[in-house]
Amino acid sequence: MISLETKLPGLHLKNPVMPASGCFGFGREFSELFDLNQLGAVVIKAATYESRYGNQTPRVAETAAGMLNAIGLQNPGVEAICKEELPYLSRFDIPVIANVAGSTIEEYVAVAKMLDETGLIQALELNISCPNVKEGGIQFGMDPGLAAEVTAQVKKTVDTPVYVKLSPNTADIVQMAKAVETAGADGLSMINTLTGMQIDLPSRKPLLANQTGGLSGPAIKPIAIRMVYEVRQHSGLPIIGMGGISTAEDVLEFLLAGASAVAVGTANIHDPFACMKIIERLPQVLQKYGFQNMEEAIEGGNRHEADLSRS
Amino acid sequence: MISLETKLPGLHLKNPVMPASGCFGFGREFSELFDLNQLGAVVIKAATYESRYGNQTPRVAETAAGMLNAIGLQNPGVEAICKEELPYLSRFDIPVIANVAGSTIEEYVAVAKMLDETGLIQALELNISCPNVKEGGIQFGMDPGLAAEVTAQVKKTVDTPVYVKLSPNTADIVQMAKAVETAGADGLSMINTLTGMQIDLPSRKPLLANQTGGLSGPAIKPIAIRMVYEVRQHSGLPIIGMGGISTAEDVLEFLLAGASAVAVGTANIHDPFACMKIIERLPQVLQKYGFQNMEEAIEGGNRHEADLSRS
Amino acid sequence: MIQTELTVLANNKIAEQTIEMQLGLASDKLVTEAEKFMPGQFLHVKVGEADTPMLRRPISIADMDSDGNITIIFKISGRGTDMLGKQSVGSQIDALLPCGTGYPVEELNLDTALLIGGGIGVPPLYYLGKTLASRGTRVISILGFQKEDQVFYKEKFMNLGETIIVTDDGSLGEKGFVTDYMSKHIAEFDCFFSCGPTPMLRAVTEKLSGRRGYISVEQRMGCGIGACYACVVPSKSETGFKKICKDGPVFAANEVNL
Amino acid sequence: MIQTELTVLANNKIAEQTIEMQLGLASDKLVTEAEKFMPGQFLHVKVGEADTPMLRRPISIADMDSDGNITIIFKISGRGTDMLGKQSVGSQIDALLPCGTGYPVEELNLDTALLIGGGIGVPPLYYLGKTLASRGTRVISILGFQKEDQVFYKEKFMNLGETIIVTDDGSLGEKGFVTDYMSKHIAEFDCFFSCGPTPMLRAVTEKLSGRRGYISVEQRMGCGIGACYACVVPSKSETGFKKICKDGPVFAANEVNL
Ligand SMILES: Cc1cc2nc3c(=O)[nH]c(=O)nc-3n(C[C@H](O)[C@H](O)[C@H](O)COP(=O)(O)OP(=O)(O)OC[C@H]3O[C@@H](n4cnc5c(N)ncnc54)[C@H](O)[C@@H]3O)c2cc1C
Ligand SMILES: Cc1cc2nc3c(=O)[nH]c(=O)nc-3n(C[C@H](O)[C@H](O)[C@H](O)COP(=O)(O)OP(=O)(O)OC[C@H]3O[C@@H](n4cnc5c(N)ncnc54)[C@H](O)[C@@H]3O)c2cc1C
Ligand SMILES: Cc1cc2nc3c(=O)[nH]c(=O)nc-3n(C[C@H](O)[C@H](O)[C@H](O)COP(=O)(O)O)c2cc1C
Ligand SMILES: Cc1cc2nc3c(=O)[nH]c(=O)nc-3n(C[C@H](O)[C@H](O)[C@H](O)COP(=O)(O)O)c2cc1C
Ligand code: FES
Ligand code: FES
Repeated sequence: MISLETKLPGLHLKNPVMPASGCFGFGREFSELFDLNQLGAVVIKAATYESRYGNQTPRVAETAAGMLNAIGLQNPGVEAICKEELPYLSRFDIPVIANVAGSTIEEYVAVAKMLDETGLIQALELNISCPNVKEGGIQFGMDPGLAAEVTAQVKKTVDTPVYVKLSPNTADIVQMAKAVETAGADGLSMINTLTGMQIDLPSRKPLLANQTGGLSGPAIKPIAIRMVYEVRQHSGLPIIGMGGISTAEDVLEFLLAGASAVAVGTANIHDPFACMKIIERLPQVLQKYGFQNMEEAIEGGNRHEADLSRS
Repeated sequence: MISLETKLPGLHLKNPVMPASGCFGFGREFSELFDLNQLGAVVIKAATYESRYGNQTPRVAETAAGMLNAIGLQNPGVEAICKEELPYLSRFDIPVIANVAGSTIEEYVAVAKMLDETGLIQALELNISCPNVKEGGIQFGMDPGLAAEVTAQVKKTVDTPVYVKLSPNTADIVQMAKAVETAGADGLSMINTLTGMQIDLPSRKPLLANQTGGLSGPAIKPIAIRMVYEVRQHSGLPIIGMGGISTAEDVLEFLLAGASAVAVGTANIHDPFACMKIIERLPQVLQKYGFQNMEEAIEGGNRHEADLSRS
Repeated sequence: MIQTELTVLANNKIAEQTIEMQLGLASDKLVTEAEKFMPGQFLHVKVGEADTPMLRRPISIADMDSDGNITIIFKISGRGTDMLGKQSVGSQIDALLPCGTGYPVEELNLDTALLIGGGIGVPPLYYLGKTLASRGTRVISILGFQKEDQVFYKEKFMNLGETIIVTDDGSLGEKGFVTDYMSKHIAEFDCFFSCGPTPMLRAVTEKLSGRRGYISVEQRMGCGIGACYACVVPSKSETGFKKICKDGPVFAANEVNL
Repeated sequence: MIQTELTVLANNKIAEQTIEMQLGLASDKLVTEAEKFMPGQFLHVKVGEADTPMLRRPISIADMDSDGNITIIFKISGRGTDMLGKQSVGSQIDALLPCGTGYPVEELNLDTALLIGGGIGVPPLYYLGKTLASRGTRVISILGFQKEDQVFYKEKFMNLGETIIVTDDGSLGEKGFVTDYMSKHIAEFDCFFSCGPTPMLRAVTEKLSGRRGYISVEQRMGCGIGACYACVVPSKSETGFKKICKDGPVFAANEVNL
């Protein structure tokens, strides 16, 4: 049996598959369906300092091989998360990654600090890329200077490894990656959703109450793969890859592109057992394509820097 | 019977549906399948000054509800196009829009001038957004200053109305639109493809010879709709909307988002009769949603500037 | 909650664009589970292949028989319901079930219940009415449809008790809206139950404000299990939202803001 | 070229993961058209619904009967061919046809033809061989497969003339590659015809360089009608590319660079 073990800063994973932030709540609902211990890790819904109610409804729309969401960072606030959600998750033997959002650098720092101090999380994921709230961090995700600043400030404050979650809504993802790498990030999560919209024909206006929403699902996988591949050429940081993963083959594609682990988002929403199915099939898929373990797959991408200059 | 007529600078269209550049060649193959006179207009494959051979193969890959292409601007050069293709197309009673690409501002200007001087085209479309060749214009499409400069230079040289085709690979599409508007563009075409990649699992490397390719098809429609909507709020230029259109409902969605006409790309590739089918059904769809003519649909989007600030 | 393949046992068109479908559970073990399914709960159904279409569709339980077979009634209103309606007898349908919190029939001891349904809000009220009637409650139903072609289950509701059919154009039964015909029974019921489009629910709860009642709320959903926060409705008591797919779709009438 | 719905008349598994499918044209008018279909031409087939999967699949004409029915033979190698293989008798398949330029059989007057095929390159050679044989040409076939399980149409080719089956592992016929068995007939043929994976075509054309021959080239396609420039192959004579879907898939062996 092929071992799926993989290691990233702060994270010793039984397997490289974790649910993506926001698509798994705080794990409670899924724990009624299967044993969370089978996951590589859990990434929880974004935490902000105060509780947030999120956007008006409708909050989701269906698109071709994808969906739009504009949840708007609804969450009970970091204090409640530290008190109620993290202790619940700590009963499972899997790393917990806490997703952090904020409107100001101070908010990011304060939230990260509180999460860090619980001792119940193994990594932080800075969500500088939520497209669904004006003050939800995307301005940090579009400006390399701000991204570096928030990363540096959080790093100064916490001991837990910090992953920065990059936004694909940028002309130059490599520049963003390098900025947060220099600022001390321990790893990258990529990609968050692309900003999109759907017009409701009967009402003649945007279907989502928030007008725009984040596009996720298989539709965006080629963009995610390209970004992971590009960043891998120019940054040494380990990458948690995501964007449209719904099969074990997709996981391997991300590993070959340059990711060291992956997160599954939208697939959980149409199939709550998606992570389980992927984890079950992954060893066969690795074997089929000639890999004995995760390391080989991670190192296995035929990436040629020279080639890239052609593109 | 609902009239589908619509007018844009230089273009008096029987209906708002035209094939998108690069997905229809120079019309010859399609003219064997149906009467091109039924189209709103024809947009021809990008012209460069010299002939170009394009990229190595494979040049296309299939993705979820989309495809990647890296043709690389293969074309016989502007001279051959002016001599052989435009005279052929002039036998049809439809406007011809010539797509122009180049590596330098001088090349754009020279190509535009030659096309303009034939008197056989009704509009130029500046392709400052081809992601598939290093020197294919995308640098112009990512830098508002360069985009404005190439627009201004071409405008100075030609009489034909100039549409600038915007790239979605940017963090701020509105800024790009405003830059070319100020520089004198008569209209906008949007969007071109998003840069993507697919990894071929057996060979462990990018499937396309060019590594990256442009993502098109229904997968990208939500991004295109969002960009058209955003630009419509901030620019008075007429927009030829495109990105994933495959049904008459999609056309109406683009009109409500703010487009005045549309182009159909990838749909032609899987169904050569796509434009015909869309044009045939469009009157029914307009009627179903309560529109008597194109103008009502174009003006019909419930767009509220105030609302947008929320997003 | 479980994820399972249901077998299509029957597929009948019972009104314009309206399908009644009977679905069978795969195993006896599930049938035992099914006895606990409550009126107001729903199935979250996946049609098509893999990611096409992407999202599941919520469809209410309209009836259950003693073999644990589930009846759903749905209107063909888009791509997903169109594909669902084309499933032939014998084919398999992937569903999460039972989803959400239903009507608290076990806790209620009612003399008279008033059911007020509109369009595709009518189906869950049938299973509710049947359950209430079997517990000895007198059931009065006011059911609204656009026009005659769209009316279904008229006889079935009449078997449960007094039933008023209302159509927008008066092509069958009374003409107008359900809210126009509530006054007649206003004094009789202990508790009302309403399901239908949001504007109807708003009108009903307004007219019956102060009365004990339950409403079933619709919203576009993602996961259907309470994890993605897509399907919320503002709560009246606390500041914040309730999740329709988990805390609802049934709420006490004074619990949420429509 | 036309776009039409073809009716599946037969669907048989003839080797491991390999399907032989007979397709009928809808009208007599099309049947008349079909008489002009040339060996080497292909169908560009759309499977699935709307945009899933997105692109058409090119599949060669493997045979035609006098009623204008088309035989295709394909290997299940991915999503599209898998869906195609599941089409039951009676179902309809959307195809563009005939695509491309076939072998110039009408212009050739050959005594002896050597056909060299590999794997899924074998099907078009059958229709070619049959056509050549019917015109009085002696047909010698060398057909390569991975292993015994994958061999198909052995008897059919033997009916056309001498046939050498080669498998990578020698599990049926000769062991090795088709190129190992060409020398025996090297003096006998006027013209060779080869279709198969690019490495095989490369080896064949190298070994037979200077000899008159035709090869059929594969490439990932978009439109299949010559409009999108996806499917090119470098031309030997001019600097530039030929379109496989329009100028090919059949090229003179010295016309293109593999
Ligand atoms: C708890 C609950 C119970 C329901 N029970 C029934 C029932 O018993 N019978 C019935 O006919 N309908 C019922 N509906 C409505 C039903 O879910 C929608 O009609 C259906 O989802 C439309 O899908 P579509 O593919 O036909 O439409 P599309 O327009 O193609 O759907 C696109 C997306 O929007 C969603 N959507 C569209 N309309 C609605 C709607 N009215 N409510 C929720 N989501 C919507 C779809 O689920 C899908 O995600 C119920 C809805 C909810 C929330
Ligand atoms: C002119 C021509 C004639 C052909 N004739 C036959 C035939 O008679 N029998 C047969 O079994 N196969 C034939 N092929 C190969 C056949 O087209 C592919 O096996 C098929 O497209 C694979 O599709 P898929 O959905 O199974 O694979 P997937 O991997 O899911 O396909 C993904 C994409 O890649 C393309 N693709 C994958 N492999 C190939 C390939 N080898 N050649 C071209 N495109 C490919 C697909 O068309 C699709 O666009 C022919 C190819 C060409 C170009
Ligand atoms: C409903 C929904 C809610 C999400 N919420 C969050 C969030 O709170 N924080 C975050 O960083 N990303 C959030 N995301 C983005 C996902 O974590 C992921 O980056 C993205 O969806 C791409 O992956 P996918 O295509 O597998 O869904 C959300 C996505 C969805 C669909
Ligand atoms: C095969 C292919 C070739 C293309 N070539 C060009 C081109 O030469 N010039 C250009 O401006 N856009 C080109 N495009 C982009 C399309 O014109 C269009 O902007 C894009 O594909 C989005 O529309 P769609 O989703 O309908 O395809 C090409 C697209 C495809 C798929
Ligand atoms: S649909 Fe996901 S929380 Fe209700
Ligand atoms: S596939 Fe489009 S030109 Fe050949």
